[in-house]
Amino acid sequence: MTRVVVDVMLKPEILDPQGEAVVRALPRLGASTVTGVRIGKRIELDFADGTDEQTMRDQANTIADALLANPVIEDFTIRVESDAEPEPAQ
Amino acid sequence: MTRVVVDVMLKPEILDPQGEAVVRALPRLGASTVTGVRIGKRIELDFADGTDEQTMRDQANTIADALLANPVIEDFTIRVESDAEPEPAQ
Amino acid sequence: MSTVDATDVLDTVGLATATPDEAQPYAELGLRDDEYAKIRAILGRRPTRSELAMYSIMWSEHCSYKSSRVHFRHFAEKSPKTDRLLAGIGENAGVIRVTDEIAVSFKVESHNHPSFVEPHQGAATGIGGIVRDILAMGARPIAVMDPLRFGSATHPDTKRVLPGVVGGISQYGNSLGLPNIGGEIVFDPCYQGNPLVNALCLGVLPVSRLQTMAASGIGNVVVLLGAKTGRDGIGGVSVLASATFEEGTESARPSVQVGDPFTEKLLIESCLEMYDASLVTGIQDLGGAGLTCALSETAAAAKLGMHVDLERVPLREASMSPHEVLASESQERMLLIVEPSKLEDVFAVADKWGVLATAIGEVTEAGDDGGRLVVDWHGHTVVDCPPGSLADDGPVYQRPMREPADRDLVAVDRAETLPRPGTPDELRETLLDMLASPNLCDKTWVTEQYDHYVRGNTVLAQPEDAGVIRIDESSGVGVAISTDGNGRYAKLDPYAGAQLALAEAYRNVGVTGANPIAVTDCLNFGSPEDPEVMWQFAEAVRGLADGCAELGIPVTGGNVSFYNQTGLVAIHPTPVVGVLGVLDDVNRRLSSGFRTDGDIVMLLGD
Amino acid sequence: MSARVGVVTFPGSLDDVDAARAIRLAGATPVSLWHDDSALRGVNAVVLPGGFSYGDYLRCGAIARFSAVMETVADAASAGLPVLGICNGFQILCESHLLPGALTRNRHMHFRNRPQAMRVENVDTAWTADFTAEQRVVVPVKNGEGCYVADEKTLDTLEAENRVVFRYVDGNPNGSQRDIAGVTNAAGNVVGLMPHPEHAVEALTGPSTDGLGVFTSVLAHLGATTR
Ligand SMILES: Nc1ncnc2c1ncn2[C@@H]1O[C@H](COP(=O)(O)OP(=O)(O)O)[C@@H](O)[C@H]1O
Repeated sequence: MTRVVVDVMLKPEILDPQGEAVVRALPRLGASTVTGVRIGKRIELDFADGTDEQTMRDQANTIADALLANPVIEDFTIRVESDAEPEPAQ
Repeated sequence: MTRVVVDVMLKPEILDPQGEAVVRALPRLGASTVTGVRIGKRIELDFADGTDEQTMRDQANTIADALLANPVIEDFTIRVESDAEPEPAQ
Repeated sequence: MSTVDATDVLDTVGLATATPDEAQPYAELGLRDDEYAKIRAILGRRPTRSELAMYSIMWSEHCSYKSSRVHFRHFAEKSPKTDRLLAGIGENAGVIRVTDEIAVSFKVESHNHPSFVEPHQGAATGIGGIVRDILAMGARPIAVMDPLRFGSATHPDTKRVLPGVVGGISQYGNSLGLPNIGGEIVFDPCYQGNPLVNALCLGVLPVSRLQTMAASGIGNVVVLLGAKTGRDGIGGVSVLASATFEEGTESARPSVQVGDPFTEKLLIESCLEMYDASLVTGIQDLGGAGLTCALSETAAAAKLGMHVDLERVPLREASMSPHEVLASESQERMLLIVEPSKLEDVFAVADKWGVLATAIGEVTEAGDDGGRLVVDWHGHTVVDCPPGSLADDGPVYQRPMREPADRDLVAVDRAETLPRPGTPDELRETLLDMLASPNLCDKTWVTEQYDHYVRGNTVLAQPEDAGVIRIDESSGVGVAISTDGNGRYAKLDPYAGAQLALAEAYRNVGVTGANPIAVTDCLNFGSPEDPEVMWQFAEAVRGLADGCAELGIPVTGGNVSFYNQTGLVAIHPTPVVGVLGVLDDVNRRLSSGFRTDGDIVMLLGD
Repeated sequence: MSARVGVVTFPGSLDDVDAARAIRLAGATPVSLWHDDSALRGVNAVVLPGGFSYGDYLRCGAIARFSAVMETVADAASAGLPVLGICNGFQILCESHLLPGALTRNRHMHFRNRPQAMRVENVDTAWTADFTAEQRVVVPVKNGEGCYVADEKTLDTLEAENRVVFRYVDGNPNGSQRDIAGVTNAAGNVVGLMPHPEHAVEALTGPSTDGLGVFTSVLAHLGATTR
């Protein structure tokens, strides 16, 4: 367990033209029940083996706050990736 | 529970210039234990209330495959967001 | 990793000598029986896996020009005499002297197939590749152009391909700070399954800064500069990775090359700084054939040997095997030949720009046999061959040719039989239809995505007939370039079609006030194994060479792209011709369009 | 001695040569500054030029903000040194919080390059003194992420304090809020704008020579403050 994931999303009040473009394209795909799309970033930070969780969290927080997200327009969340991976597509 | 999150990441063997640029910038932030950074997309799809889970999954799959990810260079994973939100940053 | 299979065993020269009968997948790598036999004869044994990879790459159509080379004698024989040509066919790009002190380098190249698979990255890396060719000559890249051909404008796949291609060119070219000063966008159903993405780059250099690819100077150090090496685009070669060759099919899927324009920009600046400090003896870009091509061409050009410790190459994936490192098409890399005393300075410049620089080998003696290219992998020799056998002695074919059977048929369908607008209303209608047609309509929606202004020397760009760039601010000297090509004309008559493309580009350059002096060309054709395509090719080359002789300007370099077809159906033969002209003072350039009310309109020519 | 105006080169800067030319044509001496060197070499003003610093990876200007030179520039700016950020330079100034707001992806999502008309809204900054109030100027715009955003309160403050320096007219090329093309800090010495005045300094190569005014302005400003 040496990976921290930082999710960076535009603040709700900031316009997301990419997300809107996806919404506009949805009817063509027959995905009519989707009501909104927001596109942000998923950033995977790999740490040296053996780094303890608190250090990872602290460093990830520092990096995200200073560099990965721009507080004027973005929010971020941090999560230490558990060994249980998210289920793959299909 | 009406949100599906699609994570799109470059395939492992594909060059990620963004991630590399961030890695090179980290020492200036004092984050010396980070060994690798990969930058992908996190896409939040909001569904109309009451959409059943299988429909959400199927539609998310279709959208991800056709629109959100470029299968030549990217992989994606889909996850129905549980009510337990990931812990927010401070 | 418990089972020991063939892939775990390093195939060394020693092993190859000891196991002469091991079956090798040469056919899967595109080598014919007689070609494989010739490789064995050259080596006096079977090739190692790494050698087989190298020969299959260097002897491919793309690198060896095995089908086209015999026709190029037309360019050589008919080339007009000029003392302006400082580097010509055979170099990375042509170099033409403009004034006593200043020269320019320019060349057009294709990236058709990668751009169909992944339009954005394919087109982006196409720009990256041609820019490194120009950089390798000692020039600072100063402008790009992009002649493009797509299928029908209304076809759904064009919706995928076109925005991707334009986006890739825009992203890569803009990020490098290269103004885009022209190009073409042509729609025709014949390009539906095989779009053409050609890219031209122009560079400028002081005459004294001209570089060579030759790896001269025994004991000089071979330095790899730029990005790390990964499993990019090693398509066909990955059949070598499987124990049984049938297994190879899945891993044989090439990995798409992703361009990193930021690294390329740093590569440009660091190379230029090294040239100006005279730190480089020889230099070669790494293009489609990666290290294989750069090592063998630089060694062959100097007629010397080279020794490389391949494990020193910085890798993106540690598990790569030597043949993969040799075949990798990772972008944004250059190979330098450096005197040992200048090595520290080279590293310092690279470090200043944040670019990786790694000494990977050295230049060795010629010996009796003209030198050997020896590649070691952790101390074991995996390649030991004459570099010239890779770079220069590839197969050359006189492919069969036949005039296409349908030529008479096509010719019967004459323009004279088309209905003509008779009334003013019909005339108006025809004019509007023409203006609205995808091939004639305004292209601003594309060209707006390109930077025209960067570096501040763009005198004319879109929508002018030719791009004009100032190359010297003090004197106002500049150059004009135009690219043109018409596959429909060339299909009717490839000889005349090539000449019409040349004539159009020549006129486009001329109308800016420039004096045309040099030509580059990208010859986009179907399969050379089809005698009818081969005939089209031969005719186009002959036509272009005759046209250039007539106009008194030399072909200075270019590129051949074969196998542009879908199934058995080839694209229209599409020779794209670029002409470069000189303006002694760009302040005297002429732009197109009516300027002043009351001016008299005249038609020149017939 | 003519004024010395520094031009910072970051890895990936592109319009540094153009900025230097504009400074020269305006009558000052361009001085190159290097991202990794905190020395300002005695310059009287600084230009952060356009381009793709660090490839514009992650976010435009996000990585450049942490360069050695930006620390000194930030300190000098708060002490009154005139600083101009053009395009990528504007993005760096916002990322550095020397200017409010942020530059985001163009609404139409394309890179767009065209001659663009703007109105000079504030002629009291260090970089606009040579323009006349409300002057209409045409200079090239070229960006993919030039859409200016800030929260309503910030926007209102900018308007109230007359800190919108340039505003797009005859069409908004990227969807910027309130057609904002450029803004200044409260003191008026730091200005950032998306369009490229340095590409409009010669009739031969630009759509106009309107951009020259930005560079002559700072010379006038420096002349007035040193006198
Ligand atoms: N159609 C052509 N006309 C003239 N010269 C050509 C043409 N095609 C290729 N050449 C020349 O042949 C040489 C080898 O071409 P190429 O393999 O494309 O070079 P590179 O190794 O730089 O990719 C180059 O000098 C190129 O200019």
